[in-house]
Amino acid sequence: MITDFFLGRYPFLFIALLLVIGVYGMMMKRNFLKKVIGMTIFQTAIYLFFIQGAKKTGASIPVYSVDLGSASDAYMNPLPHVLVLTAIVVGVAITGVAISLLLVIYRRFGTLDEARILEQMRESA
Amino acid sequence: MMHGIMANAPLYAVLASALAAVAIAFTGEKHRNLRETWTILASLLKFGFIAAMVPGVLAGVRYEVSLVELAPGVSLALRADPTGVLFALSASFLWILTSFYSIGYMRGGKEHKQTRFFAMLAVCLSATVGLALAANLLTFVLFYEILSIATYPLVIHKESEKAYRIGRQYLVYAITAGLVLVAGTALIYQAAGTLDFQGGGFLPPEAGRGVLVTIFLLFFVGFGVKGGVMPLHSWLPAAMIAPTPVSALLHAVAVVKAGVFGFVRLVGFVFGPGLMGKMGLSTVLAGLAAITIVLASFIAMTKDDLKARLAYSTVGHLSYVVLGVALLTPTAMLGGAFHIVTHAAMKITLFFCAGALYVHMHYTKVSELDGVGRRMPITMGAFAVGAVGLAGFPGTGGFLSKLMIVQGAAEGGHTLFMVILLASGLLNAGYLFPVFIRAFFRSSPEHTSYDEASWFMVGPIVVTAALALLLGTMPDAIFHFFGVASEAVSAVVAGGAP
Amino acid sequence: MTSVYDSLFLHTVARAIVPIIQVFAFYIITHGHYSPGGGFQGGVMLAASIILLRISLGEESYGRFPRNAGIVLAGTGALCFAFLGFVPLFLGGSFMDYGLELFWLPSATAHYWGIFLAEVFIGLLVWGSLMAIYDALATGGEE
Amino acid sequence: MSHIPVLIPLSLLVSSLLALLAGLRSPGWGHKISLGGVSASFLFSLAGIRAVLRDGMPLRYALGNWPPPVGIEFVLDSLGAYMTGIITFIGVVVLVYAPRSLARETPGREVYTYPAMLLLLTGLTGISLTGDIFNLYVFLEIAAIAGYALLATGDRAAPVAAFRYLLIGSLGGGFYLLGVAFLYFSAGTLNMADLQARLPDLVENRAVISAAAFMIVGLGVKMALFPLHFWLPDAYTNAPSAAAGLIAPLMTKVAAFAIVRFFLDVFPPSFLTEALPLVSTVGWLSAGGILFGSVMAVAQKDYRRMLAYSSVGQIAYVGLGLGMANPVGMVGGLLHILNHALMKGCLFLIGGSIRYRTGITQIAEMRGLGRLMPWTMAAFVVAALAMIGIPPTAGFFSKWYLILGTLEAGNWWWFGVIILSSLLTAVYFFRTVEMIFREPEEGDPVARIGRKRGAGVTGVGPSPEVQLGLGGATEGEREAPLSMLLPILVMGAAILAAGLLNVAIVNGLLAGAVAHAGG
Repeated sequence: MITDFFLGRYPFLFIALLLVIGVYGMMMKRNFLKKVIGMTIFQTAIYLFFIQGAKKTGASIPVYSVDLGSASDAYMNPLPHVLVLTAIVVGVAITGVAISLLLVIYRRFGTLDEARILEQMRESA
Repeated sequence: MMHGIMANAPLYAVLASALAAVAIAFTGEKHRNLRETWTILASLLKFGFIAAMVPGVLAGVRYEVSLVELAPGVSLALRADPTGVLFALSASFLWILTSFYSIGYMRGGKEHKQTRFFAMLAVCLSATVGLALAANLLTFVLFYEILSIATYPLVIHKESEKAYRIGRQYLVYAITAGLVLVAGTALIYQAAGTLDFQGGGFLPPEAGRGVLVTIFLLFFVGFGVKGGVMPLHSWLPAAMIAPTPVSALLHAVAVVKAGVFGFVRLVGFVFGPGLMGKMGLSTVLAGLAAITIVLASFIAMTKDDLKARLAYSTVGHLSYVVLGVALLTPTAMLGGAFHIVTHAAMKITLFFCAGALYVHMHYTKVSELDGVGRRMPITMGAFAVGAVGLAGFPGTGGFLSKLMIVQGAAEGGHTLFMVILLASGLLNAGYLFPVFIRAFFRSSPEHTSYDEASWFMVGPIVVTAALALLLGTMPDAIFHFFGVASEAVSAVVAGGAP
Repeated sequence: MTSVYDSLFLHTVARAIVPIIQVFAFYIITHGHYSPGGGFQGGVMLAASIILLRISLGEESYGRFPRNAGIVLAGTGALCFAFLGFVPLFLGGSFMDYGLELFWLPSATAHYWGIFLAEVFIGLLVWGSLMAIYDALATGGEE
Repeated sequence: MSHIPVLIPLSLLVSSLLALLAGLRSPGWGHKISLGGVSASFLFSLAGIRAVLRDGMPLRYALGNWPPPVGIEFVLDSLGAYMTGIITFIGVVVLVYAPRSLARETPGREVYTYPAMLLLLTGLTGISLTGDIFNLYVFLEIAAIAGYALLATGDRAAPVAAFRYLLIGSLGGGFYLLGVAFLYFSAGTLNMADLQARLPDLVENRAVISAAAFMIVGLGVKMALFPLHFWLPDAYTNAPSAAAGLIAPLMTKVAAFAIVRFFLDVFPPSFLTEALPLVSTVGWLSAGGILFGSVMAVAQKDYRRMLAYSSVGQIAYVGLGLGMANPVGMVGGLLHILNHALMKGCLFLIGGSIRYRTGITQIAEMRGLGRLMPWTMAAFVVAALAMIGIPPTAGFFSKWYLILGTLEAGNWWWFGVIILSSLLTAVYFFRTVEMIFREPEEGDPVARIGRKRGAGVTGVGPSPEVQLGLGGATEGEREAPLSMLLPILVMGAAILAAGLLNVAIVNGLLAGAVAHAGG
């Protein structure tokens, strides 16, 4: 009983684990760059969840090929893949903005360590 | 054409001073005489519109104006019904006198920031008349809150640290009162589905005792704060820090009367005498009013500062109106309603005298007044008339309204309240007579020659004293005050549209 | 940040590879609409080639691809894509409906060319934006 | 087939790109194009409102002519038109206000600020219009990214605050995306109308329940719902005034609107109240948020931080309106979106013009501003009265509907919360009003400026402004410049107008949409 619970759903458990790791990275790590890495892990876990959802056993990649014909169960569900494509672009944009913010922070505070930055902010406030 | 203008006369009455306030603000300090003419013009215009409505109202015509719809089924509507016109008439007439008086007072005392003073005074008056002529509870609350906010700059006029502290206290009371009223109005809207005033009340008894009692409590606090009913009165004596014209007009006629007028509306046109009596709320209200009358009079005796004494006397006399209305018998309600007018005339005279004493002789304490009667006979004579009126001597307005309240109490079988009313007459004499006795019958070296304050101030004093006397002897002579009051009470008793 | 890693070996290799990468990227863009690939992947490869130039050649690379070339490229790419969407709008179809019969093109070929142009403009857009991100980072984000 | 639904976000998108390219060459053009774009979008949304009111039917627009369940569909219904109207109006006002304020606070960066502002507005209008839940995620992130960029250009600590907002915001976006995934894999469609048809028989499905939970939490983060609000105060305090004036009134409101959209148009009405009591949890969290926001605002010394905490409190009113789940409460919450957008926008712009003219941000230093900037302070009083809920202003009427909603829901705690929070709001606003209208003492910044009547004020030469005679004569350069003062006065007038016309707004746009709420 336990085994089929794992067998059937191990990818989803793996994704849940990734989500937790991502959130842990974002919340607990003191270095801002590590927080960004945590964020990307979190986002990637979500993309995996989409892809995992689209999987059909025995289906090929959702690109039309003559010999497979047009049977719907011959191909994996293409829509989550397209959604993930857009989500990846959004993820790139967010990470791009995050890193450029870090750059300005590094230039102004000389460090990326949250504790020391907060200290400097309190002193200057 | 005549009917055209009269149709929305209530609207013009409200707008007259609101537009004047804008004009005053724009003319500013540089050309003061023009600014003063705005005030006087607006007060005359306002009084003119309201007085023009009186004959129609007596004949049963109801001038109604409905502007924009504020909430589903409730619109910003003004209706000139007898109760509203009664209050608006007294407030606007006395505003004319106060305008002249305050010009003399402000220029005499060389006060600063006069533009703000006159502009805010005009806004207060437009809110007061709007409140008086409101056709439904939402419009009433709307003008009620505008009035509280517009009074704030007048209370802190001196801009001393003490003034700001008192201003804060005033605001806490005023904003709480406003919020509590809004809450009560929402409850009523929920229970009754409408907010339009209805003679004899429109609250359905089947709304449940719990809801009705909560509504009463909310409105008691809301109106009690402004109406100076104990224990909610403490902001009133403190607000005496405002210049005297403000204390005279606002804290004797407009603002505090708005609270008491609210009680009249509450008992007469929201709950209705029947429901109030059945639920026993009226006895609670009457009890609190009686306590306020007695306590306020005792405290007044201890106050050496003249304005503080008059403030506590106002707290006491406001509860006369509340008591009169809470006794639920028609004569008592008539007495209460009429007391609004008579008390306004008498109390404003006393405040004007106090102002004249302050500006002219810089006296604020009662103990300083020895023998001042010789120097300022007219002022102190008017003070005597006012004091006598408040104590309820025959021949003055005060006597008439107090008599009716006592008769009402007798009809209602409330012997305890009758005793309190009669005793309060003596108490009033206790704290008011020593003032002019000291002024006339004590001699003092420096007050020998005749030297009155400027005519701008003494004129209004004489007029208000004369009004107090006239209201006693011929109540219906000037502007049919008495007629409008009795019309108002009959509207409550008869039910139907107010 | 833009220190040039000036070994001769890197210069020659970079100069040789970059054109090949770009040609392959163009292939991916142009064949995107019916085989794996498309605007995004092609654009990223083009940006990668420029970043390789930036890293290897440093200042020289600013000659042909000036500092805010990225922003301009991204801007024009996005504008062209929006314009592609507007054409059917003006012709009465709904926004982005490039399958509409143009004056002489039947719907199918219009659709074909529409998606092709879309892929090319997206390629431009991704190329410009990634290059802009790199330039912003490379300049150290001084005020 | 009217193109209005797509033209509203599109005109903003295209003008932001044009402004970017033009801005690189000359900043002046950048501002002109962006202002043109926003005004065009504002006209389109007005036309949209008129169209929706006239034929009572939502305008449906299939992008790329793909039929709805497959393609992305824009739906301009009464709620959508209401929201786009607010967003574009605030956009026009802030863009008229922005140039001088930005020139003073973030010199040299206008080239990127205007396109970012327009992208923000594109995202927000997109959220209000889209009928596709994934497309809503894309617009949500477009608005968020533009928001991070705008907030980061503020004072010294702004990038840190923007970074923290970025982290939490992307976490929220991620949760929302997870919710979309769950919904898609259980219902099989992304289109809202299609979802509404399919969800009633999926109500017990655990995936749908977890989807709703994820989405509400995700949007709750974006909406700064009480426990998830801690990014907001720092972000709004350090932001440049023009950016704060644009973000504060709109971003959290549109997220709250998205939740309302899900409650009304996607999930079956009884689902969020019985199956999964999300609506009442949102309501109770909002009640906590109202009190928390008001209490914290009283404790603040910095003007912008006070407004930020007050925003946390006020957005919770919208949450409370949703929490009541009855038509009257919902109308109150939705009307508060408009009222608060006007009030908060006006207050932040006033903060900007104070900072522009005197550099003051602390309330204690504001003594005597009433004399220096009479018109701006008059608008401040109107906005303050509206925030407290004094009748003629708009603030009162949304509170009125909310109170009626609590009575109908029979929830006395929320009734008390609304009353208490209005009192707290009165405390911290009147404290500021009193400070503003007092006479400046020696050593106050305003006193120093007063003395330098002739010299240019804080470096700005006496610009040929209109001499505004209110009370004593005040030289032009003491009052805020006209291009900053006019938007503030327009907002003040809009507050009063929204108050008096609220019934027209409610009957026209809101009542219809909320009629079937309350399950």
